[in-house]
Amino acid sequence: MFAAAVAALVVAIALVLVRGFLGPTVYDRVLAANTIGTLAVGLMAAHGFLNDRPEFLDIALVYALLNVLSTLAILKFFRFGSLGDPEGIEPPPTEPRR
Amino acid sequence: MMHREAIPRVVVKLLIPFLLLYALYVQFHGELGPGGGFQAGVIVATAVILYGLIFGLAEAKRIVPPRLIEVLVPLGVVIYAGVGFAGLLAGGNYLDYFVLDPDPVHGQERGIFWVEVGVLVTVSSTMTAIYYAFSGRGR
Amino acid sequence: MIDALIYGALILLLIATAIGMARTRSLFAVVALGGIYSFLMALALLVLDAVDVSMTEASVGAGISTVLLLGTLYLTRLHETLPIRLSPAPLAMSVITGLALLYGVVHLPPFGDPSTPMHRHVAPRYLEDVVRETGVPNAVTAVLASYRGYDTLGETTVIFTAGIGVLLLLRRRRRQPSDGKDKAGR
Amino acid sequence: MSLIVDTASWLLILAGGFFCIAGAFGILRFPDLYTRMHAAGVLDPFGVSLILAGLMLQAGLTLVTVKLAILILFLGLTSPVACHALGRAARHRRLKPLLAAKEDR
Repeated sequence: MFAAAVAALVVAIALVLVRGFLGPTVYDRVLAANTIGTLAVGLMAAHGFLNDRPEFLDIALVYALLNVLSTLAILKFFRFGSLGDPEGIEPPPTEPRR
Repeated sequence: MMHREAIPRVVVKLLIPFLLLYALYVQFHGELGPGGGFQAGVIVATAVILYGLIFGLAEAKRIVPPRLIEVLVPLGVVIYAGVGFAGLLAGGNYLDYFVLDPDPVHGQERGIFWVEVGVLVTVSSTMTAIYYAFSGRGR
Repeated sequence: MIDALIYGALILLLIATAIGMARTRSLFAVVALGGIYSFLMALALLVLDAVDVSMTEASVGAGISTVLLLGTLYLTRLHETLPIRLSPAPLAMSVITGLALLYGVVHLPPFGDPSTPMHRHVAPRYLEDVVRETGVPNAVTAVLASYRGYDTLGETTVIFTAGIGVLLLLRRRRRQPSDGKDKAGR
Repeated sequence: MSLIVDTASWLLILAGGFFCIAGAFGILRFPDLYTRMHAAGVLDPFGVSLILAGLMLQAGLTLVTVKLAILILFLGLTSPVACHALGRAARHRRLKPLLAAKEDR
């Protein structure tokens, strides 16, 4: 049963990874990265149960807590053009094409 | 400005105490499970960076002043090296923990504890310092 | 068995991600793909039972590295410029290095082989005596902080040096805003 | 009793796996960023959280269950925020939804 969950999660990661490669805009890639982070949390938990060592949930917790940081950093970067100042006056960087 | 990013602000405010608490857990539970000073230091730095991202660099610098960071970066190494000198003073070799306590096993635990604290202090403050240095620069 | 399958799948995904990163020209996309690579790497390390390394990869790769790379991108430009002509020397260099690494990997002992010197000389002593000597059940922590305390002191010093170096470099630039390089970077 | 718990956790894990794969297909196949974010919204809270809930039933009343509950809580807290931030950033950069434009994929 845990093997089924692990298999489903690995397949889902592979599918989302394809979107990460294709993703025309950078947002698609960030969405793919964020989703893979969430799937990795599930995969870590399921793998821990598969091997009867569920104490490895600590790593999954690290991911669940820290995964939001990169997305928020990218939001900051695109909206204000800098990482520190919420009211940055400089224009944001040019939009990257694929 | 308050309303433009209400949702990230509220959630980050909720999240940061848990991050710091979890860093403490990783630090002190590192003897039993995965984790230790380095990982805990990174998580602490992440909390500071998250705060700086959402509430602004100036606000983060008000709470964690760069002066303090500049003191903490070498302080961690000093703590680590100080454990070594404590071993020397207690009559053993450098970084010898067995002599730190009458009971050798307690001495080991004590030595590992302070060494991990040193790693935590240096790693967290270095990561924060790098973040400050990078994001404080104009282009 | 199933672990080997998961591990194989993760390695394939890692290779695919690396190729995707090499073929992408937008550096923003490379940062996003680097996040994905780090997730997959932490998973692979977890499957290999290297829990502490996986935790390090998770804590660094999930947030901090993206932020620092974005900070670097802010100071440079967002697109990788293609070289005008193809130079064969770097290509030959990387091919040779890759082949040498492959040659080295082929001669490594099988994964988890108990008859290797590593598993016969030092590791059993650590694993058997760790709880009695240090009272710390996690052998990785005990080896890092106690048995190999000098190495960890060196690592901490390296991190300290890196922090000092970054501070010195970036600070001096800020005090001289009319520096020629700063204007060119604008 | 154990049979009931087992069946329930089976169902939860199966449903979670289904949602994960369905969400991943959505992320892969939907036409533009905003619709893909819908798919990610299915995957994050439903897919992974259902799998974690199924694991919770397997673990019983232990520390592991508490950790899984915390995991579900934080996933539910952070991933919608990440999605929200992403959507805001995309809209801020004038990324147009292309629901009508059929020629693009």
